Amino acid sequence: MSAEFAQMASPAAGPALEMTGISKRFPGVTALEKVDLTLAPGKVHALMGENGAGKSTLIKILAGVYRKDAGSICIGDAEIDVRTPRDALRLGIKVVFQEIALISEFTVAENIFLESYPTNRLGSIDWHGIHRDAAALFARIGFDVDVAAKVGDLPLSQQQMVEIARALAHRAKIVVMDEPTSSLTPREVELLFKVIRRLTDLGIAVLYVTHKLEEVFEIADTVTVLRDGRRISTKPIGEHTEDSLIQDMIGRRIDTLFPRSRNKAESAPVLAVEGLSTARLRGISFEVRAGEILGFFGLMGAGRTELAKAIVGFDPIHAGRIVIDGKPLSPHDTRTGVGLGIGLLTEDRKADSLMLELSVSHNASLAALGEFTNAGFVNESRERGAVQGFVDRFRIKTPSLDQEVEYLSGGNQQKVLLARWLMRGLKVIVVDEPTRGIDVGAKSEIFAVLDRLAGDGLAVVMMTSEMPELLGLSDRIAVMAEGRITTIVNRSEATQEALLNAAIA
Amino acid sequence: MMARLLRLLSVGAAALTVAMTPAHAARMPRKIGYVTNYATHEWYQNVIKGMKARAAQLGITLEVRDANLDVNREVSAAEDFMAEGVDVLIVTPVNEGIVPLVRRAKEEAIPLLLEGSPVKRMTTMVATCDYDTGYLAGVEAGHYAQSHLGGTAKVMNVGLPLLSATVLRAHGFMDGLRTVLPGAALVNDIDGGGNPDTALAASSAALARNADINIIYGINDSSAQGGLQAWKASGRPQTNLLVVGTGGEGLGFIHAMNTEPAYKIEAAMFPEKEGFTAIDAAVRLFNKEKVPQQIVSPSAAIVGAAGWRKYYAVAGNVRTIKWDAVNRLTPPPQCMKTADRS
Amino acid sequence: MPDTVQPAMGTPTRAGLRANGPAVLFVLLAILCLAISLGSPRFYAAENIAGILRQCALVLIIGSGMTFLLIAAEVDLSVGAALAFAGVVAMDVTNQTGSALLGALAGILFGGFVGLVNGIIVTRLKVKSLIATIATMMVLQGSVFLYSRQAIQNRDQLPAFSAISTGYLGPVPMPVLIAAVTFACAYVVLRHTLFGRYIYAVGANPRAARLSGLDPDRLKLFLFIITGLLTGLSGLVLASLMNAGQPTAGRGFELTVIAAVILGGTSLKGGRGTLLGTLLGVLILQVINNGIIILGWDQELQLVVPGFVIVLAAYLDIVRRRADVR
Amino acid sequence: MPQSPSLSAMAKALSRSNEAVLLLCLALVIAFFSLASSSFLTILNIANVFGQASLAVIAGVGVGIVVLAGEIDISIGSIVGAVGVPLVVIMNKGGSLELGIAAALALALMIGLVNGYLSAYLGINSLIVTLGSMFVVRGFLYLYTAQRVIPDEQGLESFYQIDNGRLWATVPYPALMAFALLISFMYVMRCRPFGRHIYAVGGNPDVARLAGFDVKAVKFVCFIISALLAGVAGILLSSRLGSAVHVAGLGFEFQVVAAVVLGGVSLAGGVGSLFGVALGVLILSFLSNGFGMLNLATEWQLVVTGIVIIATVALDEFKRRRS
Repeated sequence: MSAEFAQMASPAAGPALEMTGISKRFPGVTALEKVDLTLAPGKVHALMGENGAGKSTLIKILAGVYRKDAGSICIGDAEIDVRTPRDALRLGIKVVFQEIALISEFTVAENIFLESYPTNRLGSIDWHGIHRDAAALFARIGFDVDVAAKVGDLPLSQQQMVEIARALAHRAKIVVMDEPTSSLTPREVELLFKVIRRLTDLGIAVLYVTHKLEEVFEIADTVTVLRDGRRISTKPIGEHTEDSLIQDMIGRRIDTLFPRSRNKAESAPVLAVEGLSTARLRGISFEVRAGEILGFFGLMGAGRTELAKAIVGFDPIHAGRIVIDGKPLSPHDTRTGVGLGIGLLTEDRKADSLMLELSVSHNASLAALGEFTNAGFVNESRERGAVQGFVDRFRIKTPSLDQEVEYLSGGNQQKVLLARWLMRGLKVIVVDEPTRGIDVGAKSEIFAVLDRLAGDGLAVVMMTSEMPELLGLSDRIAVMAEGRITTIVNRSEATQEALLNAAIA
Repeated sequence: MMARLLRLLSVGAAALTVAMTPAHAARMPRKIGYVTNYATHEWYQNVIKGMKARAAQLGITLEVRDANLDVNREVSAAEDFMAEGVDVLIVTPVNEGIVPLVRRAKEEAIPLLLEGSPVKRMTTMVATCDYDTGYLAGVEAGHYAQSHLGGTAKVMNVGLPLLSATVLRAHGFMDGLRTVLPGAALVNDIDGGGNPDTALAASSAALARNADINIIYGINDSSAQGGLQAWKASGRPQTNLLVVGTGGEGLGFIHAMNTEPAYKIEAAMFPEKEGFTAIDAAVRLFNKEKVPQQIVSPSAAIVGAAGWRKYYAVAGNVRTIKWDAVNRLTPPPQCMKTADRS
Repeated sequence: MPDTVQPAMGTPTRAGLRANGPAVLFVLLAILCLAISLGSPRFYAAENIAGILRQCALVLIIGSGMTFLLIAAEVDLSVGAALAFAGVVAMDVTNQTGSALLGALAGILFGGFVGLVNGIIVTRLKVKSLIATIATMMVLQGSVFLYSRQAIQNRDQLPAFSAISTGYLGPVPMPVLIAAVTFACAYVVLRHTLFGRYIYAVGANPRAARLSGLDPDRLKLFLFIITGLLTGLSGLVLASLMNAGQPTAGRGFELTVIAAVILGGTSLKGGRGTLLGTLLGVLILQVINNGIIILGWDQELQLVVPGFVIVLAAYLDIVRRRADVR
Repeated sequence: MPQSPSLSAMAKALSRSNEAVLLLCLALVIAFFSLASSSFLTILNIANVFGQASLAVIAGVGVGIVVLAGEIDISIGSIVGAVGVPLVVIMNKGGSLELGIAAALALALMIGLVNGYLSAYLGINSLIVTLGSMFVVRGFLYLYTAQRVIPDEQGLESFYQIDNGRLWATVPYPALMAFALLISFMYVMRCRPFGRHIYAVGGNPDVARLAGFDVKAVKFVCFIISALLAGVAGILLSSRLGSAVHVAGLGFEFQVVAAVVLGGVSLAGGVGSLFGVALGVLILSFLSNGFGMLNLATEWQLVVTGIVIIATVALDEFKRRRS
């Protein structure tokens, strides 16, 4: 093993990879326009930009998922052509995507050698070798996991480590990470950075795709910023300040992100949760008033999503009661929930909310459909009228109300789903990671909407792992850890450190 | 109801034992295994009734297994019987796919009797003559056509090409018909699938193509009734129409002859009698007697409601065979035509 | 993917309703009719048309329910067996009570009961409907013979009973009328009612439907019952058509129905499909069956041709969807 | 790791899978019938059942593989019936048995190619594709044979022996054949990269694609394997029937799919094992054999079999949701 690593740590002679003039067009949009990017061995190069800036497109070209329309990619002085992910791997390029690319039914060890099973001379798989080498690999990157465990049984963070180990297994010289920390706890982020430094010590060039400033300053050597498919800047991290980065990324100042039209509400509680317990939650109690945004902070697996799904009646509960406007919600029954006026904007839009092959109109009106119905018949003109109203109000970009929602961008899909809930009179809306995978422009619009909703007297419960979001929007902040609420504080007395400590406790 | 029927049968049959049982009391097989090809069909239910009645008289255990129209399943069932060690094996072939089974039975020295239709290398079979049955009905149909249909015969055959036996019946019918009316024409020859709904569907299409017919021949009762129903559904009157069914499987044809004006002739094959004959043949095989290629079970052309009462009595959902009448029928020593030579 | 590109911009498509789907089928049907009638003018004989429609009726009645099920991402393979059993029950009860009405009710309700059982197995026991209904098909095929070993005849020759199939309303044969009414109701329900919209929703994404306050399992249970009731109705018509309850009827009928629905462009994955498509699918298949006999071709082609047509239609559908995306 | 990790992995895999349950069911079935019927638990009878099960096992391996790859193949019944024709016709025309078998397999291969191409490369739903080819193949079979059985006129001993021969006059050759095929494909699925690719493709096509597998090619090959195995089953059957039977294999696809699902293979793909499939087939075969011994009428057999299927699958589903 160590021998291999020795070879890999090749003396940093010249760039590990050079992309020049990369362009990519999709019907209707230009995703990339003449982008240059150079990676140095043993260095971490951060690729920044708001969603939609073209980061993903660029790395997909690198990964052989997309073909570039123009430009060249060189390793050393040889131009390479990456047709398929297999090519990329053969050329020593390993891309770790956001969606973990592992077979959850397979063991850790098998996943690591997925692309090229070691076989004996009869061509049958050398299982023993696979497990031995896999274990050794993890030892190398100083990470401990049962290589015989089924990947599906591991937490996301560990699955990510498996992905990185795969890079080593294939002696990748270039490792690309797409938003690797989007679902990690601070402790896990620490670990990840340790591993990344290991990789650079081995002479591997790391392309680190993210939109989180603090991380860039901690880990990156160089930063390239993309905006609207163009390269805005490439500088050593030393020459950047947070503001300069944000400037390059969105060309607008961050404080405009969180408009606040409201002042703190003092009305009666609309949602009261008392001693709620489920498989994952223990004795959760809290209240939300009308016109208030209660933010829930917590690390991955703290139980925020579980809580969200429990209080709208989607998941069964063991104990406790949920009261909306004085009326109890019968547990594990979304019907009464929706009837009482509580709705959930889910974290995983595709799996839990979108009806991909149905139209924008049908998606938007689903929850409120009853209100356009008399004697069981849907009054389509009224329905479409209402939908059109929201399309205009939220500036949803769609060619028509009949467009399959599948073909809308993440931001517009999220707006459609917001419309689904706002179309019927809600008292409480629960939003789970409302900006996951949404570009900054749409983000601020959604924040504005949430803010206005609270202004209009709705009670908003917001689950998020994005500290700025939390501090920017909520009136009060509840922190969760291991299925419990550890503390609830007013925003005024909330500090990042305090919240983090409460979350780790 | 089953029990009551069996009692009736055995009573009726008991009267005959004197006449039927061979003079020198032969050795009796202990156990006979019968693999039928479609036990849920009325025809075979009545065959089995006949067998059970006769076996009961002779004190033989009869076990029945069903291939349910799957020849592979049939071979398996026979295999199992041989493994159990039955004294005689009776099989109603689903089709010619049991030839290897015949050989295996020979190798394991288990007497094998076929019922219904022949296959190559068989020792012997008990069956009505499909061709003759059709032929007899054809002759009767000819006379009827002469007297009632103005001497013309334009036939729609609701057939079943799938089975050689049913093809023979149709041939027989046309040949018999032509002995009386040489000009008789086969206008529509269709595949009715042997079951009423397919027969109905196919017939109505065929009638649409050419409705210039006055005789519907069905290779079994379901086919005949499917054809008739198609005729009725197309809004035609039953005057100047003759329907001829085959088999006399169960209650269906009796009911039809009572209620449908056009349903005048039935080529009856007396399943109970066939079962009865099969058991006797099995006993002869068991005793290593010399037997012909085919042991013929009688058939007859039944004309009109009066006709069926001669052979059957019906009480509610039960029909009872009149053994004396049926046994008075003398089958031909051998058939005019059989599948091998067709 | 965060930055989804929007390829479909500028090509609006009636999602869920696929307006351009039936168009293709309609052309196909027209061509078929033309070709056959060229081969044999008898094709257009009033009684042949009536014959075709009568056959269509049986398939269409069940097909309407099956369309609901497939849109909701379920399937029912037991309809063939249930068809026969319901007919037997209808005929038997008619004989017992001497009332065709009671018999009819009994047959239809029996179908509904079968649907209920299917629904419970699928929604409560969580057995995939493909396998669950194969199993209930076996059970029905068996138990129908436990109920009655021989065909049950229309003992008292009640004219009312045979009228269900042989009767006419003006020029329209009764079964066709029944099918037309069924279809019309189903069409309105699916296209214009809350229930219909919920069927699409549940098929497209059951979790989303549940979050929006629907109960997918209950809805699916309903759909199985509806399909069952319609199967019972169809079984009744068949029994009347044959003037007897035939335990052996309906073998393989499930495939005919599903083939027609699929041909109509309804997706096996759920969320997509139209009743108009199903209607055309049924017509096409029955016209083919009839045409083959009218033209005096080998009846074996009744298996071959539909096989080709189904696959072809499925392929055309894919091509069209690709086109939509561009 | 103290002990061989691969072993512990397999141990885990087994504990997760429902093969243990199936083995138990099989044991119960056998135990029950042994008590109920004296003639059940005889070497000859057991040997018979293995022989009778072998066709479904062979075809089941093929279908199992297709389902594991996330597709389905219901055309096998027609293939089983169809391959008999070239086999017998060529032998009758004086050709050799070998030639006939080659032709039979060639036909199966052809059908598999079409199924595979339409499903994997044109992306048509495989249920529709194979439903179509089920109709088409059976239709042409009827056309060619005019719905008559084509008997073997050469009476080659070797042809007869293929299915009817027995090792030491007890173990039927088809059982041996099935066993050999089962073992080798179990080995492929467990220990050959290609086998793992099938699981990967069925388990998560996107990941498989990212890992650089040719998803389409893998599925394509699966359909070919399935068709070829159905072809083998068809050859055995026509030896068993000494002829090419136009109705052979009618409804066979339902039996096999039922057995595959009974064997714990998820219709969603990626989950299950060929061993499970074999157990599923055996359970159903022993049931029908035992029912025969008890002289249970067909109708009852159908009813009980249906209920057994529902019960087993429901139980398995329940287990999955629990864990």
